[in-house]
Order: sequence, then C-alpha cells, then structure tokens
Amino acid sequence: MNGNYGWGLPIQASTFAKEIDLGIYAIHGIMFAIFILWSVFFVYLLVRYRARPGVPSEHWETGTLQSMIPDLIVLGIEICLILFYALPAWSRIKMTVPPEGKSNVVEIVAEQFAWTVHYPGADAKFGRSNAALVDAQNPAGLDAADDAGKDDVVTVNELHIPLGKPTVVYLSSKDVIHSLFIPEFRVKQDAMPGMKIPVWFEPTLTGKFEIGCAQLCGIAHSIMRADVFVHTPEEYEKWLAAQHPQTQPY
Amino acid sequence: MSATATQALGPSKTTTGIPNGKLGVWLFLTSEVMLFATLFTSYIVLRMSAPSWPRGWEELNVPLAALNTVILITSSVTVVLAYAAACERDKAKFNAYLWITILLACAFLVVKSFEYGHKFTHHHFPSTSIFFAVYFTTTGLHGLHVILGIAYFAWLSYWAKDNWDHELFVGRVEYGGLYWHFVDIVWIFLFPALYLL
Amino acid sequence: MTSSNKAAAHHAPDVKMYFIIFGALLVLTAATVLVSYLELPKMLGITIGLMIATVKASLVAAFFMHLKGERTLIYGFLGLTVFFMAVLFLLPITDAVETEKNRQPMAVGSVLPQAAGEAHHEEAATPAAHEAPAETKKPAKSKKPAGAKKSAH
Amino acid sequence: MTHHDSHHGHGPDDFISKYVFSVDHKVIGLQYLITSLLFLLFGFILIMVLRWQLAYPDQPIPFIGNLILGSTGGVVTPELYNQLGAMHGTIMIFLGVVPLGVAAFGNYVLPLQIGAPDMAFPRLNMMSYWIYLPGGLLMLSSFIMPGGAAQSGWTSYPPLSIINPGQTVWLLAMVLIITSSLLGSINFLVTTLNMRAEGMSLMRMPIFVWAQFVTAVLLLLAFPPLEAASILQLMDRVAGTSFYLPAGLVVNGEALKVSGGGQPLLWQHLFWFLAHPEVYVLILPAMGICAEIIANNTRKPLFGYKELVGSMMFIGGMSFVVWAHHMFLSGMSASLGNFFLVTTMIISVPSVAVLTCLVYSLKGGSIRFTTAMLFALAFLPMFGIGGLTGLPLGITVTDIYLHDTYYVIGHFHYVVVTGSIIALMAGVYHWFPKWFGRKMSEGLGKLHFWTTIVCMNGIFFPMFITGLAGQQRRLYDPTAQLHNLTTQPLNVVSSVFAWLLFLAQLPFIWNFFRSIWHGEKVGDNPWEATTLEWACPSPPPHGNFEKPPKVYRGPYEYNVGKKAAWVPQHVAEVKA
Repeated sequence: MNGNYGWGLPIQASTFAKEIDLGIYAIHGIMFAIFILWSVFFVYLLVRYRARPGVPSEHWETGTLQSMIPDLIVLGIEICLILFYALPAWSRIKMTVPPEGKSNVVEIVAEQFAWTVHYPGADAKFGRSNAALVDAQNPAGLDAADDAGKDDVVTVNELHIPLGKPTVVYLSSKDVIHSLFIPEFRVKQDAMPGMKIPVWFEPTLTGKFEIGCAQLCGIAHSIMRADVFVHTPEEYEKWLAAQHPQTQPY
Repeated sequence: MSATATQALGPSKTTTGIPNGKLGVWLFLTSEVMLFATLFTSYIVLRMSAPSWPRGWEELNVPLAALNTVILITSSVTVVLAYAAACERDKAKFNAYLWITILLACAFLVVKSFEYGHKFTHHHFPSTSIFFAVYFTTTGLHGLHVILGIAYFAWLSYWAKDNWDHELFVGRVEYGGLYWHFVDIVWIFLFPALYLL
Repeated sequence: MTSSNKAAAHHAPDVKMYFIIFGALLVLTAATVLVSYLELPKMLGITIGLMIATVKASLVAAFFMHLKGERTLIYGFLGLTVFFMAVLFLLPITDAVETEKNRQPMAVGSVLPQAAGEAHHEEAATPAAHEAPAETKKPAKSKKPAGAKKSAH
Repeated sequence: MTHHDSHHGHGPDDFISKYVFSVDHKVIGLQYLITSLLFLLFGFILIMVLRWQLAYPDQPIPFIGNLILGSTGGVVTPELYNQLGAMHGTIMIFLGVVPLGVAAFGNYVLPLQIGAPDMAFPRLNMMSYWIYLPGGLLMLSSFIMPGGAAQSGWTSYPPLSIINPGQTVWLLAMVLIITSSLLGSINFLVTTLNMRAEGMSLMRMPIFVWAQFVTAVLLLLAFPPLEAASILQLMDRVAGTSFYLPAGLVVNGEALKVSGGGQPLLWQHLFWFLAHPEVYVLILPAMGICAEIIANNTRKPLFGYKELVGSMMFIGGMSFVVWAHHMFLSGMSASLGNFFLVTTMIISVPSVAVLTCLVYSLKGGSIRFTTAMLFALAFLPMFGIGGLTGLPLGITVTDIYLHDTYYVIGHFHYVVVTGSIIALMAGVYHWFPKWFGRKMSEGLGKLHFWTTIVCMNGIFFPMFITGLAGQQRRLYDPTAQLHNLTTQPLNVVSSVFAWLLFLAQLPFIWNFFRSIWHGEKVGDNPWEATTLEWACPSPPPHGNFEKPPKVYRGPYEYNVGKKAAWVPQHVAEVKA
C-alpha cells in the first residue's frame, strides 16, 4: 500500500484511524469557519472605519458579558469537543489495552537507528533476554537457558502482524527516546528508556506500511525507518513457521 | 556612588508603601522557593520511582547534620538580633551579632566539609547512586546559598563602618536577615527529608 | 534618626520573643531527630517529620521574617508561589505514581556498573525487580550501589 | 522634591559609564534592542542553511557552500543539521524574542509609561544585561567548541542530551541567561508596583505595562525550575550522576557506566513547566504592543480595558498548569493527559478574549494605516491562525497523529513569528521616534511589511500540509522516508520563501540605521498619543521627566466626549 501518499492524511489502515481523522477534519472545519467569519468582519471594520477627514472616532463600550460572546462560543465548542470526542476516544485508544489473550503481542525495542521486533512465537511466551548476550546474531539478547525463548522470532526493522485481531506492542528503548510512528495506523507513542509502554492498534488493510521515528534520537533520526507487513492470518502463520526458531550459538 | 533613583525616592515614599528593597528581596525569595521546590520534587519523584531507596541514617551522619541544624537556627537568631540592634542604633551590639552570624555560617560550612570528606573517603560520590546524587546536589546548592549569605554579611559589616547613618542601612540589614532566614528554612526542610525519612 | 524610621517603628523588635522562638526551634529539632529513632512505619514517619518541619519553618517566617504584620501584597506573591509550588509538586508525582506499572528494569537486562571484564559472565544479571538481588558468589570488586545492598523498603 | 532636580542634571558624562556600563534604563533598553536584533538575525541565518538541507537533501550549497562548510564541500552533515536546529530554537527564543520583547521594550518604555525616573534597581538592571551578553556569547561560542554546539533540540531531552556532545556549554549559557531574566523580572515588578507616578492607579496603567507585569511574574516563578533542572542535567553530564538516566542503558553496543535510577520524564516535566509560561512570555509583550498601537492609531480608547487586563492575568495564572500538553505521548500517564487537555482548553479562552477586544477596538475608530499599525493589524489574523491551529494539537486524540510533525512547527511559528516578531517590529516603528527623535521612513516600512507578511505565510502555511501528510519534525533528510516523498516540493517552497524573507528584512535594517541620523526629525509626540512616554522629550534626558508627572485619567482618552481630539494622561483638566 506504500506509495499512494498524497498531500492530505494517509489512508486509514487501522480501526481507530477513522476516529482520529474525524476529529482532525471536524476541528479543521471549525477552524476554517471561525477564521473566515473573523476575516470578513476584520476587513469590513478596516474599510468601514478607516480615517476619513471630518469623521471623528466614537467610543462604544458593552457589558463584559456581551463582549465575551465569541469567547463563550469558542469555549462551548471546546467543551463539546472534550466531552463528546476527546475523552471517550482517548480512553478507548490510549487508556485501554485489548486483552492479551485475544490479541497478537509483540515487543519492540527501539535503539539508535533500528527497531528490534521480538515475537513470542507459538508458545506466546517471551524468552528472557539479557543485554550481555546481545550481538549481531542475537539482537534481542535471548537467553538460551530459558526454554520459553526456544520458539521466539526476532526481526530487525520488520514488523509482521496478522489481520483481524489487535496487535499489542510493548514498546521500550535501549538508549534514547524514540517514537513509534505509523502514519497509516495513526499510531504514535514515545519509546522511553526504562519503561515498557503498551501501544495497541488493529490493522484493517493488508499490505506494507511504513514505521518512522518521531522523536529526535541522534544523527540518523531520519533514516530510522521500518516496514509493517500486514498478512492474512494464514499467511502470517506460514511466515511465522518459516522463521527458523531463534537458535542460540553456544 | 552616583545618585541613583533609589536614593532619590527613599523607601517609604513608594506607591505601595513597601520599600523597594524589601519588595525586591521578597520577590527574589519567591524565585528561590521555586528553585528549591524543584529539587524537592525531583527528590520525591526519583525516590518514588526507584525500586529501593536507603533510609537516610543508613548512609548519612545524622548527629553531624543535627549539629548543623542547631548552628543554622542559632545564626538565624543572631541575625535577627543584629537587625534589632541596628533598629536601636546600638553599633557595638550590631557588629557583635553580625560577626557571630558570620562565624556560625562558616561553622556550618566546616561541619558540612567534614561530612563531605567522610563520604568521599568511603567512595561515596554523586555518581555512586541516585541517592547520593540527590544528596550531594541538594546540599551542595544549599551550601552555595550559605556562601552567598556569608559574602553578603561580610560586605554588610564592611559597608556598615562608614554608612551607619545611611538612609538604606537598616533596610539592607533586614534584607540580609530575610535571605538568611530563607536559607535556614530550606535547611529545616532539607534535614528531615534527606537524613531522617 | 534614619529616614526609614517608619521601618524601625513598624515592627519594634522585641528581643525577648526572639529567644522564646529560639528555644521552641531547638525543642522541635530535637523532637524531629527523636521521632526518626522510633522506627515508625514509613508514611507515618514522613508525615510527622514534615509537619514538624512546617511548624519550625512557619515560626521562623512569622517572627524572624516579620511576616506576621506584613502587607497583603507580600502575602499575595507568597500565596501565588505556594500555589505554583503545589502544582509543581503534585502533577509530576501523580505522573510518577501512575506510570509505575510501565516502569520496569530494562527488558534487555540491567547491567550494573561493575568492572567490565569478569563480572559479566558468571553473574546472571537478572533484572532485580523488587526484591534484593540474589547475592552473587563473589561480590564484584567495586562497591555495589547502596540501593541494591540494603534491604528494600 | 529637591532630590529630584539635582539628580536630573547629574547624569554620567564619560563615554564608558554613559553608553557601555550605563545604569540608565534607556541606554540598557537600546543595548538589549541592538543585541537581540543581532541574535534574531544570526538565528535566522542558521535556519536558512538548515532549510537548504531540507529542500535539497545531501546536495552541496552553491556559491557560499565551500565558504561556510569548507570541510564537507558545502554539504550539511547530520551533526551540523542537528546543531543548526537546536541552536536556531534556543537563540531565537532565549536570546532573541524574549530579550527584545521583555528587556528591550520593557526597559525603555515601561518606566516612561508609568512616569518613573528610572528602574527601581538601576545597577541590578545593568547587571542583568551584562550577564545576558556573556550568556549569549557563550551560547554562540559553543559552535566552535570541540564536539560542536548542542545537538538535541532546543528542548534537550535526556538521555540524548546527555549522550550527545555540546550540551554542557548550552546548559552553562542557559543558567546565565536565566539568571539575567530573573534579575530583570524582579526589577520590572518592583518598578511597576512601587514607582508609578502620582495618580497612576493600577487600572490607569497602559495595557503594555500590564503585559510586562504579567510577563515578569511568569519569568520570576517559571524560570527557577528550569535552572534547577539544568543544574541536574549539568551534574549528569559532568559529575556522572544519573538524574535522568534509567538503569541499564545500552548505547551503541556497550552498557553506559551510570548508577541508573533516573527518570527522563522528570526533565520533560521540569522543562515544560518553564517552557509553557515561556511561550506566554513571548506572546504577552506582543499583545501589549499591539494594544498600544491599535489604541493610538484608531484614535479611540481600547474596547474592554478591564477584559484585556483580566484575560492577561488569567493567561498568566493558567500558564502554570498546562505544560504537559507537550507530553501527551511521552509515556506520561493517560489520565494526566485528560487533566492537561481540560486546562489547555481553558487557557485558549483568554487568548480569544484578547483578540476579540483588539478587533472590537477597531469598530468606531478612524484608523490610520501607519507602518506600525499595519504590523499590529496583521498580528490579529496571523495570531488567530496560530491560536486556531493549536486546537487540534491541544485535543489529545488528534495530537496522537499531529504530535512531533511539521504541523506543530507551523503552529508555533504562526504564533511566534507572525505573532510576536511582527508585533515587535510594529513596536520598533512605533517607538523609534521616542528613542531617536526621528521617524523611520514609511515608504520603506510598507515595503518591508508587505514582503515580510507574504514570505512568512509562504514559509509556514505549507508546513500545515506537510504536517498533515505526516512528515515528522527534525528530520535530516525527509526523503529517506516514503511517506514524505510526495510533500517534498512543499519543503522546497518553504525554503525558497525563507531565503526571500531574509531579503525582505534588508529594507528594515537599512531603514533602521539610516533613520537614526537621517530620519525625518519629529517633535516629542509625532503620533499624538496620550500615554506618558510621549510626555517627555524624545530622546528623554537622564531622569526622563523635568518634574514627576501627575496622572489625571485613563491611558487612552481619545475624544471621549470632550472637545479636544485627544487628552494626554498628564494634562490637568481641560479648560471648558
């Protein structure tokens, strides 16, 4: 699906993308309306009350309440936006994480200029990892002693997820603050070192999408990208099986 | 000293009736309150998010700190007595109390240097653990303020010799006192927070 | 007399009061130290310690700093500062409390600052979640951070 | 008031204490003016180089490329790109707009407007400039330090700011600048409260003085937390502590030798605790200047003086509880996100109130379109766009998508550049006659106005489109990511307009310096204004007023029911 980016918002490829876009379009609609009204009134005032010889200026004053009508209108709009849109959507998107039983759980560890993705494999349990064992063949530092890690799969800069069920990503970082940003899914969450933050999204389209880093993380911040492959469930199982389980060179 | 605006107006002829200097010192103290409030917030946030945090007396020397607290409280009293002496125009008593205050402040620093020296010999540096980082930074910044206080009082005692009847003299003694009481209040909160909790 | 006699007469310093306050402060200091020796439960110890400190601070502020008879403008600025200080305290601390569940020793292993060489292999640096880490066979050369040595809360 | 007369005539005479180490608020105001305008220009040059890299990634800069970047053959390296970005932000805010708006205009105009002979603490005033200047020069010198200038954004988030080179000098310079601003704010507050002319009650003070008053309170109470946070970060970098470094950081391969236990979020909280009041420190003086100019050039009192004052104080108060709308997605707890969502929406109301009052002030006026008025009028719609685009960023849900994209950059530049900076330019055109006794040329002024407004919109409006398309901010090479390819032409458009904006400033610079000596000579009150600064000769002598003025009425008495078209504040009752 890459490549069909235009000047507007990218295509909506996750369940809550529609909700976020609704908010963006609605707010921009309100903004244009307010701006147009104010501009017309502003230009009218400039033309009507420009300095003309012999026409003195006359002061007019209104009660405080009457002068605050535009502010009350803006406040009313904002209260509606908060109550009916922001609070419910925020609690749905950020504050609740779908149950791990019914969702595809993945661990992403951001580091300076790469995304290490760690899949629990068939047993849905993550093997213990240890920084001391991190090297080229073992980017996630999987500990061979732990049997849960036998069927784990580790990919770098590639995230493979199945369609049809939500994916819960446990996001953390090795060194500095990065930010997982998937434009098509409308997902963005800072990867904070020392914290493991759950982020969830449910894809609605299959295909290849792009992950970018949205927080300045050093000199190669702009080339720290990765790809998301959304497979149909069968394709995903095939892909998972094809990955040889992560063997630990002794 | 060129005739500046402060002399022209004098303290009691200001619009709000509060002398310029006093309002200025109080504003400076509010900004200092925010400075130390930030250090306390950082201490609390770091302590609450740390998996384990040693109790104050396990690492630090409480008797020495208690002595320091007594020293600072006494110096707070002697400074206010110096201000009282300045109000009653008693030059000898003023000089005596001022010098006691300066000596007590120096004693505080000496006790503090013993404490730091003891820590350094035991390889406890700010980089050893987050507890020592907070301890050294907070008490270090407080110590810096004590040094600033000593410098002000030293200048005040030198300036008092030939400006005893200067229009702003009593005010400047009061402002020094206000600053010093603030430094004492910071230590009053610092002592239990770091050593006893 | 100095022209700021208004300032002098304003709060005639009565020396006797200063010595009473001095005594009270010393007593309260002793009380703080004694309370800490009682090995009270943590939260109770904190609240008592801070209450005593607040009483001492208000004594110093009210009498030594002559805040008692001060003008309302100074109270106004101090009130504003206390409000902003409260905001500066409460919000970051609520954040620290609420993100506790996300905070965890590094998934990729928490490497304690030790001599790089030999300590690596034999010590499985399992992330010390909340209990004291298992004592290793041979204590690492440099002193472990104080936090890890003593028992947790 | 015998003191006063002797004081008036006694001003310093030798060159050093008259112009360099002067304690006269007017000279210090001009020193701040020239220094901050130069810093603004330097910060602008930095971003022009950066915009070349954004428009044409990895291609050498023609003509001057080898001159300035000889070592790399004219190509902007990633390290230099990050330095340019971080230093552009730092210089423009802390060394450019705040000193210009608060220190330059505040120092010069505020004492005049309240009828004071000078600041409350003249020596402290001088000291604050002479701490600001070394702070600024130290910040500039960080470019030639080993490791270069700061490279982790003007927000210097740890752990990146602790791992990256160049941040130590940035922190030291910041501590100096913060100390200078603190001393300045104490001076402003005491002067405004204590040294007002007789009869100048709080509700008779001009709006500009109110704006500076609220700004000084913000500076006084918001800067110390950043000073403490900077000291903690300085300890992290120099003394090896780990206030902001959690345990177990692995930086390109090996573990970081730190004791751990730190919290990166702690820095973000403390930094934004300052930085949000800071952005109101940027905009409040601009609002004050626009209010003065609009009242003067519509020849009528401002609409809703009490509402304006109330709104400014409400902005000042609320600005301390909104800071974490910068941190909705930074790992902060989501429920706190809701709290800051609500406070952010509340604080947007007084900004709308100020705009409403200023636009309503035009109704019923007889508007003179001087250059200063053109700039002040342009402030209204431009700041309107800036404010409105803040709405989707303030709402938590839409911020998920728009956070850290070019939409954010468009938003805050519309507020700061087409908001504060053009208002400050308006202030220069408006008060120039008071400073030098001569007027700046209106022709060059109008040329400067129209070209600047067009170029500014040309730079920042495309940023909304690139932001909506998802281009992240601070990208060295946007074309490295597929979703930014289609909006790359917009980056070129912004860059071209940025370079044109530099050309548009040349008439202003020429006009400014030529008019000091060759501008059209004018009397004490060329704009026929009623506020007190026009009651003293221009340029005002040392001690400002022959005898301290008395104030009889509000600041903007333009033909309010009396026969005279306008009645200055200090004139006694007009004879029937």
